[in-house]
Amino acid sequence: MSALLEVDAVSVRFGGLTAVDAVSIAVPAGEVRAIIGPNGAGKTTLVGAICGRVRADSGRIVLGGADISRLPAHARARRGIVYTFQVTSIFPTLSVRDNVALAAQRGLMRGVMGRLAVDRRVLDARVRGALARAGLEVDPEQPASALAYGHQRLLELAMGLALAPRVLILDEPTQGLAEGEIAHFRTLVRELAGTVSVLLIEHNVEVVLAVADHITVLDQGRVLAEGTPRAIAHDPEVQRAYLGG
Amino acid sequence: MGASRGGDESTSSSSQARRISRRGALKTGLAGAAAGAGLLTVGGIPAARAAGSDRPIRIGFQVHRTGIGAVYGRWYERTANAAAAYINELGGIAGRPVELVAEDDGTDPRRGAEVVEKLATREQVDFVYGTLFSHVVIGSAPRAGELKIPYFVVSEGYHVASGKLNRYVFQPGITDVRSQITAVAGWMMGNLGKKVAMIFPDYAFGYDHRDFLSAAVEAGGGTVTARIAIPPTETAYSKYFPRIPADTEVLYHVMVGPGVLTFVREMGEHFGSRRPAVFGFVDSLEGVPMTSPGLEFLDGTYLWEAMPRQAGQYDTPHERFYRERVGVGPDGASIRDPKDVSTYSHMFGCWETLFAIKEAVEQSGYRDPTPADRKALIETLEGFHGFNEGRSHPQGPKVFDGRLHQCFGQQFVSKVNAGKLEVVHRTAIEDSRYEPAADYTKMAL
Amino acid sequence: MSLGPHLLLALLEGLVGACVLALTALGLALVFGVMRIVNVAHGEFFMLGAVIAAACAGLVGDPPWLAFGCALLVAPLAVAAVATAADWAVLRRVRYDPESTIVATIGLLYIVQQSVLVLHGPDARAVPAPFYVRLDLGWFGYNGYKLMVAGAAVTLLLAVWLGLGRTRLGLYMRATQQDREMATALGVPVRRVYATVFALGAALAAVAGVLVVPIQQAHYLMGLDPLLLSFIVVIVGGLGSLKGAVIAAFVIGVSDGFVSVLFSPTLAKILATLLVAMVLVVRPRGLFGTSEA
Amino acid sequence: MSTSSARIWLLHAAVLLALLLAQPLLPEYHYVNVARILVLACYAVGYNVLLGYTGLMSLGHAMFFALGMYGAGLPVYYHGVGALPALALGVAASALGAALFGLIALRTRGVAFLIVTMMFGQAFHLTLLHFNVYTLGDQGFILSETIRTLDVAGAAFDLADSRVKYNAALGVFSVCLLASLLLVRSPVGRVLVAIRENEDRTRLLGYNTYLARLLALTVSGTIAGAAGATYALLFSYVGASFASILHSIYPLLWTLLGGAGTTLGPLLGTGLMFYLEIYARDLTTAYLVVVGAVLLVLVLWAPRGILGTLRDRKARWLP
Repeated sequence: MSALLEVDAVSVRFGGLTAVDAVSIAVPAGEVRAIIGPNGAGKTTLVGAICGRVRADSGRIVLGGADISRLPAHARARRGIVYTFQVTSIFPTLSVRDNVALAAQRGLMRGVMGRLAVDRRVLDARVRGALARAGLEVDPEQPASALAYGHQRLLELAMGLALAPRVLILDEPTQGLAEGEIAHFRTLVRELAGTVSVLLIEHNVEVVLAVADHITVLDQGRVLAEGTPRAIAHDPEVQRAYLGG
Repeated sequence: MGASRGGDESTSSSSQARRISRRGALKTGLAGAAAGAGLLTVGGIPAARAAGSDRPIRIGFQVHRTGIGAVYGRWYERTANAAAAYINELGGIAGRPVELVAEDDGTDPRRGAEVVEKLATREQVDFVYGTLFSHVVIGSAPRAGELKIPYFVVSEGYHVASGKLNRYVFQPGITDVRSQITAVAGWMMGNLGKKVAMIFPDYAFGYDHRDFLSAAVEAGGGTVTARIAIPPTETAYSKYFPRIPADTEVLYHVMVGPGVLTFVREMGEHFGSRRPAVFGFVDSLEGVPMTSPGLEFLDGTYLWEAMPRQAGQYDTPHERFYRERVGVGPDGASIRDPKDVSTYSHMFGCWETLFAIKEAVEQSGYRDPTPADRKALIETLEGFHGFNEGRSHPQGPKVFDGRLHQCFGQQFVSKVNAGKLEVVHRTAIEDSRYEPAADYTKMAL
Repeated sequence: MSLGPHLLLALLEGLVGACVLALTALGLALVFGVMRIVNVAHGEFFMLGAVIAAACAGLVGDPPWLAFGCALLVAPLAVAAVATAADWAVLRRVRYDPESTIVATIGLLYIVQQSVLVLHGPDARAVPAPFYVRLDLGWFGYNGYKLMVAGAAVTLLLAVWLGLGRTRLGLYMRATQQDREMATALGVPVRRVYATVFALGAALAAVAGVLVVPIQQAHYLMGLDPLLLSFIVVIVGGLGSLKGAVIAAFVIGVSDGFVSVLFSPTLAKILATLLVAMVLVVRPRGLFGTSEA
Repeated sequence: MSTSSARIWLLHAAVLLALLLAQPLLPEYHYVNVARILVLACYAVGYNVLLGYTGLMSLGHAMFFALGMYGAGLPVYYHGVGALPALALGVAASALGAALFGLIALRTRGVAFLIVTMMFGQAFHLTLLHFNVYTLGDQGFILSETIRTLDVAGAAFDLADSRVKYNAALGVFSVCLLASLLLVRSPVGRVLVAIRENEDRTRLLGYNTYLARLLALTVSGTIAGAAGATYALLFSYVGASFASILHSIYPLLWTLLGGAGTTLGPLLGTGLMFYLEIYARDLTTAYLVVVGAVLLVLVLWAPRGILGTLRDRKARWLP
């Protein structure tokens, strides 16, 4: 099977500490892949290395057959690797609309003129679409900082969607969301599956088991186990290390 | 230059309007406002325009109250005020009182031009006058030319005589650097030596010295052994002195700005008693007490002065009168505060320039800031050949070159002796002349 | 002058220049190190010290050492008071935000500088040294007081270094420098440490001003050049590293001594300034700076 | 076009139109003052692109102003180039200078960037002084003897005429203001604001933030250079004092006063400060105290400046 995203023996070291130790995973197109593991297992560092926030010390990252290990973060984002932050990282002083427009305009800016003006209707449509898909129903002209916490997380998600991702990295997306919002989120991820590869870092086991096609378990920077939700849920080693078994 | 030796007020010699104007001025001075009518005929001004024009002559005074020129600016202001007060005692200019409208330019060219603007258009002054630092002069002159307002500078820079400015800019009250150097270089080589090392600031003022002195030394058969340019931000100087070759006979120095004292002191520390002859420009020590700690090293060295700081060194009644009126004591310090030393060698220019304005106004029949009156004033001034020594020109007689808009005068060489500056030589005006490179009178008005 | 004495003078001037530089930059380095703020008014604190020394010389008069002693006592206290007032009224209120602090200290710079213009006047005032000895070294003479300034600089540097290492305040400062939040959690009175460090930095600048003024002179515009030089030293040495700043001061001071003697000094200054800027570009933490984890 | 967009363009058009129509009402003194303010406001508009919209504080912008000034002034002085080509040369010089400087300096950010700009600015100032033979250093030089008219499309306007100064200044200012408005309201402008708010996040949205910052610095330096070139041509003087550090602090002050990150703030701030200084000068010798006091007041009570505060409170639509 040819995977869309291949992580090949990637290691990340901080000083003497090896946060990610020769991790290899392969994610096919359209798969929802959950990455789980105890705190400090290296999950966020791993996805950081994938999207380019963190520099990998060794190993390769391949997207659609092309080695992107040397590309800077913005170039990877342009190729479709989209990261949504664990700690909400929106632009608080900009309006909700502008936040999403920043992401949505990315694909529209072509050439000098495209950088100075984009088709407003196309942009507006994309912004509305992303907001709707994320389930964020608020006044788009208000500053993002005025949103409630849960809504800020949805805004973060809308920004990720507006970038038209090929690989969408969701870092703890349900943290701080209300029950209804979590339900909407589950539906959304399942909708995305099939067209977008999703890398999901999540603590909520219920969510993971409900939406993931495949699960990778990390522990102390290494892959502890990999398999279907059912297999992982019954893996004794995983239960011992992670599920508190 | 005229031969008359005026007591109270000297006059320039060339203009035919002279007698009429003087009579008019005196009359007005005696009879006050009512005598305004006595002036109506002067210079052929139509009587109708002069009606009620006993308004004061307003002279905009562009002064360095802040910035690097502030030490000079303070004394320029005192001198200008003293001169204006004296002129008013004499009955004003053409019978009209003089009013100075002072404005700080921050010793900054941008602000200088803005000050000219304000003085000319908001304050509606008759003339602008007073600037010292050359970058402010050069920054302000174009606007003065555009506004067609006569602009009298007291700058000693060579820029007026170089022809770089415009027809509205005059320097009738102070000699320029080039003429000063030309005048004293001969004495220096004749008395101190012909192998000269120069130390000067690494910017335009220093370059004037470098270029004109080099030329004068070479013309006099001497050699320049070193040219040491000191960066404008320098605060320590000892490290530069080793560059002075051992066979140097004369060390020529000129510095400006707050670092000068350090410079002179470190020069003394470095050489001790084994120094070459030292000749400097007093610019380095203007506003600085000769008794400042460390300056004892200057004992036995020579300084150029345009006007001797020490009383009695150029002992004329006019000099005594002037010194008293500007409030300077025998050592060159303020009468009120002995620590407040004047910029004696330069500030007479403010006094003399105001009198030059007075003479030009009175002889041209200038009444109002109209194009015709200004033209008359400028052409009259360009026709001047000089100013006689007197209370209005206490530094000495001046030759005025109308083509250059620049005056020429005598210079002094003083020797430092126990903290006092003693004049050892006075140059003749002819010593300071050079080949003129410009002719403003050919420019359009 | 032959080469030997020439080099001797360059070395002597360089070393003394380096000490003066280190002395001037010390306060800035301390403030930047602990508080991570750039105090643009640092040069004005230096100038205030020099001007107060001139005022003391005017009031006390002879003997010079007495006036000098008064200045050494009064200047740091007065300048520290100004700094404390500025800290209380402004810096604390902008929460030591780096850019707000820069703007605020530019404002402070003008207020201090112009107040001195009004109160002290525009003149450059010479201040007598507490003692005067001209050392005749055969080929040339040298001001003995300059050597004393160098000695005082070394003493002060040692004092600050020991103070940082051995006192509780020093411990607090180091803790605050490393991690402000952690220090707060551990019970370090961070706000008071900041106020103290800012005042101390100002006092050090003032002491530098008093010590240096007899070999320069007091003038209301004298603050800018020491400020720029201090920046250079603190940057090259590494932002926040006292040791680095001292090493940088010596490298820069000594090389300036030689370069100015051998090459065009203005050109040397231009190149040195650009070089320093490049150091910051290539190694934003400076040559000896430690990176923030 | 949305209503807020129409409102924004209308506002700017109205301001420029008011400046155009105010001419007969202005007494001579204020007439030329406003011309000066317009030129200096260009400088602030350029500065604002960098500080207000990209979040980069520079203390070396006088370098770009001076590059424009000398880029225009030297060819006039030495080769008698006409006003318009000189303006173009000045703008080109500052654009090139800003781009090259940006390539180096933008490797840093925050306080380090600020100090690098200051160091380069200082080195540039010293360079102008040192190469005195060509630049005429601190004394500077005058252009009015070499160039007296502004030749546009065959017509020659007398540069000494106040009306020519005013309208030329207004023309350059309009171009700079509208260029800055166009930029900040464009997709690229939105990216610049995003960099100001959170550069890391912007990068992960797929933007090369280094290039965006380089663009901002180049535009900023070019506009500052246009101001310098215009100043040289209209006020006939070129001198090194325009490269001094004080001249770098001014646009910071003007921008902060008017409101960093508002398109019209720089004009408001420049105008207010210009007159504030004039009136302060009538009151005290130490009028620069006013500069210091305004900076402190801004930092303490109005960090967003006049228009920034107005926008926060009343008119969120202000660009």
